[in-house]
Amino acid sequence: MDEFIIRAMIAGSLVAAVAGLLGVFVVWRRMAFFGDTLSHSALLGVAIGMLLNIGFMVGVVASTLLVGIILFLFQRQQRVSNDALLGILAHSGLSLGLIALSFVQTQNVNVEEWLFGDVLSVTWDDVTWIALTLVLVVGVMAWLWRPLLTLTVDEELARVEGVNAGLVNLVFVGLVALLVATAMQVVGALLITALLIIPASAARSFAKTPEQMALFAAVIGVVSVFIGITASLLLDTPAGPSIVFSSAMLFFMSQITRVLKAA
Amino acid sequence: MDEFIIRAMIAGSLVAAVAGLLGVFVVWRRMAFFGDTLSHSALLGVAIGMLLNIGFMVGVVASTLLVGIILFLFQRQQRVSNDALLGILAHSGLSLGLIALSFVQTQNVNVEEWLFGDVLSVTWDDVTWIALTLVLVVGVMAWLWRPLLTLTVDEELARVEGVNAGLVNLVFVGLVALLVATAMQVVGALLITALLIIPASAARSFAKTPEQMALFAAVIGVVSVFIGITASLLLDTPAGPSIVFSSAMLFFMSQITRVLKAA
Amino acid sequence: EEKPLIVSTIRPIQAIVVAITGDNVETKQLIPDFASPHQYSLKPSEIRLLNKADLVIRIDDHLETFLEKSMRSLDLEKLVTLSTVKGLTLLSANHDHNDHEEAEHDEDAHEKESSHEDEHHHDEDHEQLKAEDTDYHLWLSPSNAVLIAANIRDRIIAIDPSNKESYESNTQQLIDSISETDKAIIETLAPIKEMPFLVMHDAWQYFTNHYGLNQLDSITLQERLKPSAKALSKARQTITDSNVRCIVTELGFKLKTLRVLTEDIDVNTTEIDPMGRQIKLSKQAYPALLDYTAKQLVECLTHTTTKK
Amino acid sequence: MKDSDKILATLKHVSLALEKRQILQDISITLEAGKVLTIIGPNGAGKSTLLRILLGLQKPDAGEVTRKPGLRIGYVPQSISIESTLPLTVARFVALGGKGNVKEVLAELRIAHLAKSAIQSISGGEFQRVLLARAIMRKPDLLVLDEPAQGVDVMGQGELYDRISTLRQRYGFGVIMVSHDLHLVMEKTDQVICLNQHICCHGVPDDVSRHPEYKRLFGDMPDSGLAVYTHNHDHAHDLQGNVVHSKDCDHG
Amino acid sequence: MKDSDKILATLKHVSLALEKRQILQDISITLEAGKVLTIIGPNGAGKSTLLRILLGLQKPDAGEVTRKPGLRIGYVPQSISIESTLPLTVARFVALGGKGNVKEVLAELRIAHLAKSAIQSISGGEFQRVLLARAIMRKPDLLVLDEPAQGVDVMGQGELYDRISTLRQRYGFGVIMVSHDLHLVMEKTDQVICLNQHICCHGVPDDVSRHPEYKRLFGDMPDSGLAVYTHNHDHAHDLQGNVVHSKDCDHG
Ligand SMILES: Nc1ncnc2c1ncn2[C@@H]1O[C@H](COP(=O)(O)OP(=O)(O)OP(=O)(O)O)[C@@H](O)[C@H]1O
Ligand SMILES: Nc1ncnc2c1ncn2[C@@H]1O[C@H](COP(=O)(O)OP(=O)(O)OP(=O)(O)O)[C@@H](O)[C@H]1O
Ligand SMILES: [Mg+2]
Ligand SMILES: [Mg+2]
Ligand SMILES: [Zn+2]
Repeated sequence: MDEFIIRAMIAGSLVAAVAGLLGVFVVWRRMAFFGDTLSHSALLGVAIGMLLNIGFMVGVVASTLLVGIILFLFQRQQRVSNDALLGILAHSGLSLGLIALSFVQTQNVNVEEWLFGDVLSVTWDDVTWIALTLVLVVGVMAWLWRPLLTLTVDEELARVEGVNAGLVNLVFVGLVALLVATAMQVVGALLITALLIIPASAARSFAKTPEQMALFAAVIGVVSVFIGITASLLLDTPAGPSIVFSSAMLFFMSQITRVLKAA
Repeated sequence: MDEFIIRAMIAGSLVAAVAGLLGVFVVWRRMAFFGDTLSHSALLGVAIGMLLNIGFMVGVVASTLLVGIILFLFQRQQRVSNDALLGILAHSGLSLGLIALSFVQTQNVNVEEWLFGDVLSVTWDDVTWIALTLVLVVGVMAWLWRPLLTLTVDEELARVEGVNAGLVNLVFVGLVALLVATAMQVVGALLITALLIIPASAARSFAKTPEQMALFAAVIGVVSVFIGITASLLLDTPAGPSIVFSSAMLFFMSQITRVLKAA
Repeated sequence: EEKPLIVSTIRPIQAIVVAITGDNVETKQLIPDFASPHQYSLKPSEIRLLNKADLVIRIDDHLETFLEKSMRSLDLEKLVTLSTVKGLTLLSANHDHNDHEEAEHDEDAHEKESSHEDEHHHDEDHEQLKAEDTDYHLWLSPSNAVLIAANIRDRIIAIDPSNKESYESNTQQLIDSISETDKAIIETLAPIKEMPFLVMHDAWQYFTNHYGLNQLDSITLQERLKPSAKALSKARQTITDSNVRCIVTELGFKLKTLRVLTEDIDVNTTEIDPMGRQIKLSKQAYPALLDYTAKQLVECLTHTTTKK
Repeated sequence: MKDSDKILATLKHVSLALEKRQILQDISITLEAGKVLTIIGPNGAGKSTLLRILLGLQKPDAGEVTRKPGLRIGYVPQSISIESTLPLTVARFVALGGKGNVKEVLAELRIAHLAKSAIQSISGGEFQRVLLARAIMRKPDLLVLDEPAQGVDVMGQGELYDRISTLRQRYGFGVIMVSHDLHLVMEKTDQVICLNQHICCHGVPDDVSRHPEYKRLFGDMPDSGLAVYTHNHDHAHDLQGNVVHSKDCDHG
Repeated sequence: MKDSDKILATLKHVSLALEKRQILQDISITLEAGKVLTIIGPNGAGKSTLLRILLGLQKPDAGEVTRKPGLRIGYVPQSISIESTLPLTVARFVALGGKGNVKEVLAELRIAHLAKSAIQSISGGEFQRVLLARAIMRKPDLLVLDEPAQGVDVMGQGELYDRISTLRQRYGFGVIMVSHDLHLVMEKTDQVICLNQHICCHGVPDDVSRHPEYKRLFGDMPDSGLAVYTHNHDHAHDLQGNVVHSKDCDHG
């Protein structure tokens, strides 16, 4: 097998597994569009990076953190729901980015680069880098799991029981941002956002516990990566979209299974 | 003043006003990313239209309707929340569209055309077309308002009280889809999605009744359009993003006002 | 024995490569004509093509942005980046047409350069032109094309010395043909040399610069961004004030903006494809691209406007 | 008025299992205009589920549900939660229920002062009254109440049952109600059903409270300090006044 | 144990206004280990808000809230709703409260059979027991209960108050509780506070129930069929046993 396929499978599986782990919380907390929001506002980072001449990456990381912090601050006061907040941040970030870009007099900014990425062109360096980030994410999640779950079930009850809601929320938002920012550059925002929510939603039909749901989500994600890349190999379709589409198929199958089981 | 500015102001205000009207429901029902979902899956429509050689528009309208119907069907069974459902539809539509496009070997398809649109290149024909659609939307909303509001407050109570939940939900989804599909081609998906949610969220801080919130949302939207286009004229910034950004500024100002009022 | 495989990224490069290689080599164009070089995801078959290729020829990693990643795992030996060709005229994307900056690459500079460095280095005596500020539609200058052809010839000979003579004569034919076309174009363009025209997206400055045409400020510099209301207003002002006769746009590109720009103004519009995708691939494809560009311009600038 | 006209809704042999657990088994009930039917039973007995089946919100696995065509229903669910981004006053919330005099109905339930409060900000007991106000304002033919007095203060509870009783006499609507307030319920009710997955016993309150199954379900309540109130009624037990016992009621 | 060690939490002169309406005014209370303090009062009196201030979930406009450092609190809120996409069994929900024997605690509250049910699917009264199970399993120093018996069936109510009483004696935790079940509450409580925006009266149950302000708030309840249960207690009224009346308690 070609080496690039192996790299793609490894990188894809790693991202999918960790996305499953974080994705269940993203779904429970109704933050489905968090990834989209980050990738949209990454454009602002790109523009700022160019304007200030500090390079892409610094700008992207800065804008991602900024979005995370604003989200965290607004979540504390509950007049705006999570999804609307994400929508507002996504669109204001994107539009501000476009405005800033219009002052950067260059032709070579690629707005869509962030969206599509390319899992097939992952390098071994990327794989290492992803693996390291993901080890970090998984490690923090192991520690965060219980308080985060308690918080997700009911925030007030959790706070009374001694969970530091502010800290836990902040760390969680930071982890998702880290995952998205890392994976976005490698596999594209489309793929990472989809892997956050689609496997998690599919897993809901089979899971009886939160841990099961996370595990199933990870498995479904990894399976999607394998199916998608294999399809891409056999049918010569673009890899990223094929992965997303196979996870979507798994989701729809899970829903049909559930309906049949109920009847 | 140039005529194109006048047209942009008229088209923008019309869209903003109606987006305010529908946007409040979009926010209340946690469907903030409905516009994004439609525009993402519009790509699928484009691809299908090209594959079957039936033209863009037919494909886009078809895919929009399809998304509307799937959304409607899934909403009835509550295992997947609205935002996750929208995310899944958006990403599976987009990826399927990309896959389909990879088989269309004809023409340069500009994915971003849908995203960014251009309010400055609106023609008088477009204005007429928008106006007609919007009259239709407003007319239907006048009839739909009360049952839809009842349903939004609590679905079961509404059903017991004789509201035909299925029909009302379907019509509402159809209206939003119609607005988005119409406006997307003229002003771009970015602008229309943003106008759906940002003014509505900003209006929340001042409104005491649902109708007030819709009215304020419409007003804030129209004001954003005027500020944005004026800024584009004076500061040489792109028009669409300027409109979105001014509405975002109004939103953040509304939040600050609220916090100050509370203190 | 298999023929060597040469992959070029976009149509104009492919045109030059085909002219040089004839039938001695298998050639493939990587990015399909329908796709944009800025946004493309490689399919597995295309990555295999890249891996299999003996030579991969591209403009610059700032043009074929999506390629950068795949290139990293590629053998650098077989990668040709045309923007680094010695002696090439490079123009700034952020420019004023009346006093554009030029920058040339010299020997030291691109020896230091490795393909995945973000910045190109220039000697002190040249004005610094940052990579992301460079306009990479560089193939539309005939003199650049000649240098590029020579460079490609050398690289091909390096991998396939056996057909050296054939490559050399093919290249000479191409260069001759380019200079002939060049001369013809200078004559064709002479009557319109001073006539002002506008472009919607600045893809032609290499061409207009080479022939000394009167291209006014482009309306929008960025392919992806919509012009502001101010820019549109100003452009409309410019059209009437400077008596602009023609507006040039890329194929199928921002037609609606164009419509707004030209409504109730007497001005011609024309579509030109800087990639020459509708020109049949042949030994003459590159000169034909130049010729086509010139004819479209002349047509647009000399025709009496059809509008009321 | 014919007898069949008085019948508002019936359930016949209704059964339901959810997630492989039997929730309701072979339930038949008839609701008549002007009558109050109370369902009592332990937690998890299936009382709320029964109401939801009656209302058409849940499909039974077996059995038949009929509602008189055009029946106006006022419903007070056991709990609902309202989206916080929706600016809605109490008065508006009530008005959404249908046509009617909102002010009057709020005043009647002693929550006139809340008319302009945000529906999300009022207290639990206040919300319960608001729900009842919405149900009553609809001038329903049938009132379906799921623990209507939940969280309502002591004064309010008595008042609330009194009011339901008065209104029923005034407008002649039928009432089906779930309640744990035995002492209050028994007084104002025409018929009682003890439910625990199936109907354990039913009849007029006096008879039911003397029934052995009833005692088994609710005990004699000696140490809870609560004596079931027995009112002195003088009407005859004409309507299904016989107390029926079907099966063993000791579940779970 | 010193006296000051027994003090778990205090509120001093706490006031709060929300949306320009006064909700609480000048409230001072002290919670002690091993004692049960019950707050009674009409709907909208500010009882839940007072608990939320005590728990630090709501900031008062004025006044001081102190909690003993490291205080373990078990809390049963008046209502919560749980995201439906979260697969969570009852047992797991309880276990999230902290360390402890989940099985035992579920059995004690007679909901062992629900251990594997989805938390979103159980009935109202069952959910109330689950909340209490979670609070108790934490082995708290202080139990904060907001209408814990809401929707719980008649048998269950008695049991529930009995259990709280027993556990308190066993573990010596303090309890603060809001309840409308006067008859049950009065029996098991050390101290009662009548709240209606401010503290109208407070003291031991017997004294409070004889207090004119109490009667004004809750009436003599002649026609509600409910007599306030007066138990025969023999302990002396040593701890703030005097009944205090401050201001006029007739609000809205
Ligand atoms: N969707 C569901 N899936 C599985 N079990 C369910 C579902 N809904 C209800 N149940 C179970 O059915 C039983 C009956 O529930 P129901 O709400 O009707 O009880 P109830 O009699 O109203 O109790 P309460 O007095 O506590 O309100 C409960 O044990 C509950 O756990
Ligand atoms: N966020 C808020 N904004 C405005 N008013 C509020 C808010 N929260 C509570 N209130 C009001 O404060 C008063 C006290 O509410 P609280 O929930 O404390 O009452 P309660 O004594 O617990 O009543 P119940 O017995 O009905 O539970 C109520 O009248 C309520 O309407
Ligand atoms: Mg119930
Ligand atoms: Mg309360
Ligand atoms: Zn270009």
